[in-house]
Amino acid sequence: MRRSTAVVGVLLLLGGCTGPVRSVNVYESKAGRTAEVAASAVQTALLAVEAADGGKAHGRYLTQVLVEAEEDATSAQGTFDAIQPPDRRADALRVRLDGLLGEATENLAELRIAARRGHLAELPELARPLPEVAEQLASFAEAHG
Amino acid sequence: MAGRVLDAGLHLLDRQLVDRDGRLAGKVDDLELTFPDGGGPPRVTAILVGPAALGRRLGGRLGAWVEAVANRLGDGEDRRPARVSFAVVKRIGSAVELSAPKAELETDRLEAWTRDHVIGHLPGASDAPD
Amino acid sequence: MRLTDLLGAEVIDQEGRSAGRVHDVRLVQDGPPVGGFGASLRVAGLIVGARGIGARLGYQRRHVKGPWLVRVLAGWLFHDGRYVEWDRVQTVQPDRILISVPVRDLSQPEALESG
Amino acid sequence: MKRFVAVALGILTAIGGFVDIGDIVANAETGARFGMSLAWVVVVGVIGICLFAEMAGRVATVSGRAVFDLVRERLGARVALVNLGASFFITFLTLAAEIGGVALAIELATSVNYLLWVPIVAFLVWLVVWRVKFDVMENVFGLAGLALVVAAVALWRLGPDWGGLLHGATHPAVPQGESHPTWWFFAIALLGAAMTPYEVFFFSSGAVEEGWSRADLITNRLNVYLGFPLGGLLSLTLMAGATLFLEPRGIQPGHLSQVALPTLLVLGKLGLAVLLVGFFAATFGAALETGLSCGYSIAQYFGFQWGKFVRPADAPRFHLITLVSITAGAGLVLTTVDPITVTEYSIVLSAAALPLTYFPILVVANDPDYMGDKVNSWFTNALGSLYLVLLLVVAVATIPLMILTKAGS
Repeated sequence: MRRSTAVVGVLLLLGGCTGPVRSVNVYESKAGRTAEVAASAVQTALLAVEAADGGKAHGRYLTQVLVEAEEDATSAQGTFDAIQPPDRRADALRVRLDGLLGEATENLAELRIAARRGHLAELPELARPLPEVAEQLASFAEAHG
Repeated sequence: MAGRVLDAGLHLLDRQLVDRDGRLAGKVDDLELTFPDGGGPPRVTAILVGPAALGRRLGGRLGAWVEAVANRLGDGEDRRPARVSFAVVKRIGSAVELSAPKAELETDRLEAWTRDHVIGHLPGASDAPD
Repeated sequence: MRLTDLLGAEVIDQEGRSAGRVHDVRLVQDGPPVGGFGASLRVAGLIVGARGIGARLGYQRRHVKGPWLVRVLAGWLFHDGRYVEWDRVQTVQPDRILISVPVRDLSQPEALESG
Repeated sequence: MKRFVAVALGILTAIGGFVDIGDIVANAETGARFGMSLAWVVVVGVIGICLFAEMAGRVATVSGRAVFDLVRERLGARVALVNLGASFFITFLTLAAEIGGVALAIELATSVNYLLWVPIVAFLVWLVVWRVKFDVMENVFGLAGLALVVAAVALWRLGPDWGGLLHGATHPAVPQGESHPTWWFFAIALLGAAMTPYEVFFFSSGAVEEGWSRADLITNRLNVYLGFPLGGLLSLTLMAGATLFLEPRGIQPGHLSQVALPTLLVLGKLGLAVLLVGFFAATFGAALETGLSCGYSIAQYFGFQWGKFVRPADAPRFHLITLVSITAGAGLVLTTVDPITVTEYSIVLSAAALPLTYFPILVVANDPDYMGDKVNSWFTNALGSLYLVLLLVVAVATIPLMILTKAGS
């Protein structure tokens, strides 16, 4: 709904990608961009958790940040999944990225649920796997940018 | 005595009309030129104001459209642009100053319509700005 | 007649040569008085040329100076301005004005001193 | 003393009034993506807006004619109408972006979806335009916008590596992994954010609204020359915050909440609350300015009575235009188009449209028939010509760069 969708949407529109993506390179760069957006969302959530850990923020604001981060990651994933992979090599990319995106969105959802319930103290524990996910997404983006 | 010399396009056209009380009363959209009865060069007799005059200035399809809309809005037979006689022009400067109040000018028709039918109905429309 | 009937019209001499289009109409305030304005404005002549936008910027007036860049540009856009006295105008037709003086005899418009 | 208060108030409101949703978004996004390497553009933009606004304010004060009045006088009815179409469209887009920005700021404070706030915000904007005195409106939102200074306080408290930030700002280079066209595209966005045309419509019309005379020219200069640069500095602190917190983590801010994170992490709840007040005031103030500017531009082209210095009943068409514009702007946001995306487009198109209003003002500011002895100095003209060339280059480059970089993504 928000910017990530818009960015990926504009990207698709300008790339003329209503049909199947012909070149695997184009597919790869879209995969890289999707990873970048997801990494940005995960990092945002981590900053929010950092603020929660220090008792620096209201639950409402943290919830807001976490909801948006989750939205960004899921909508990037949704847009990416809708693209037809052009060949076998692309299939491999897709499987790899989908795995990372799944981990990210699942974790972000857990954070959002806890924050909504007001269990702010649980956030740091729940966020423990996220730096690793962010790291992997970032290096995926780097490799396929 | 040689009078003041000015270029119509540069000094008159598209300038703001300001009425006796300092109220804004439209733009100089066009000028009416009249040949005197006794012959000789034409003279500027009036300032023409409003979409009916502006449409012809714009020319082309857009201009024709503006003129047509203006005619549709006009009250049937009265299909000419609002006319401000040069007799009420006081001074030509960065604006064209008039010696009559806006309410007495033909240019006020659409403004009055908007006031009477839309804006005037909103609460506080007539409260002083202070 | 409206001013618009003159503006933009093509000016043609008796040999059929074009002097360009009317960009502006010069007025002199020396007609019979009207209301509080004093003497009325008389059409004195037409300012004619091949290119248009330059005239509107007002750089043909002597006291309008800067900026240099725009002045030069305006001068270039209006370098071939000519002046036709009104008494040389024979007929005003839609979009066409016939004049009695040959195009080559037309002079540059005089620069206005002040608005 | 009274004069001093007036001048100080003018400067303060100029600072708060400088920052709007465009500056917030553009500075945060560039900081997060390019560090301080585009900070120079803010400087170029601030000098440009000072030049532009001072001229427009001086012309309006001396001749009593506001910007769009003059645009039509100099360019003629036809060209000016095309100009009006473009300028109005961009101002309208900016209005929609600001309304969305206000709603997003309230969403952050309340957790209630921003779309629910949009109609309320639009109504409040209209109500202020309709009822509140011009100078009260300007002062209240300008001063409240100063709450954004909290972002600078946060930066100060953090005690970052100032040398490093300064080095980044003074040694502009395209960061690794980014392309030159993208870098330049963001440069244009930043310029458009700093030099939005509506600021000039508003500023010059404001001079007429407040009945400035020649005696106020000094105030005009001080407001512009002190207020805008300080406002620019404020937007640079947002860029620096993004550079320090977001760039190292690869966060590309697409939400107002992310822009607030640096301040939150340094100053906590109170800092966040003050920052949100700043966001609200800055965007609400800008929504008023753009809403009014929609009315100013059309009314001035057609010569309708405009302004808040008369009763609404005496400027009915002006008020009708602002009412319709505000309603339509809210309608645009309610289509659920992302306000941040609208903002991005509005600032880039603003940059492309700058020559349309800048050029006529530059010409009229040199015309003694309007200005008497207050025509531009040779220095203003030299700088003005330089900016004219710059803005023309930007205008020509914008659309190709937008296509080439896929709008900077």
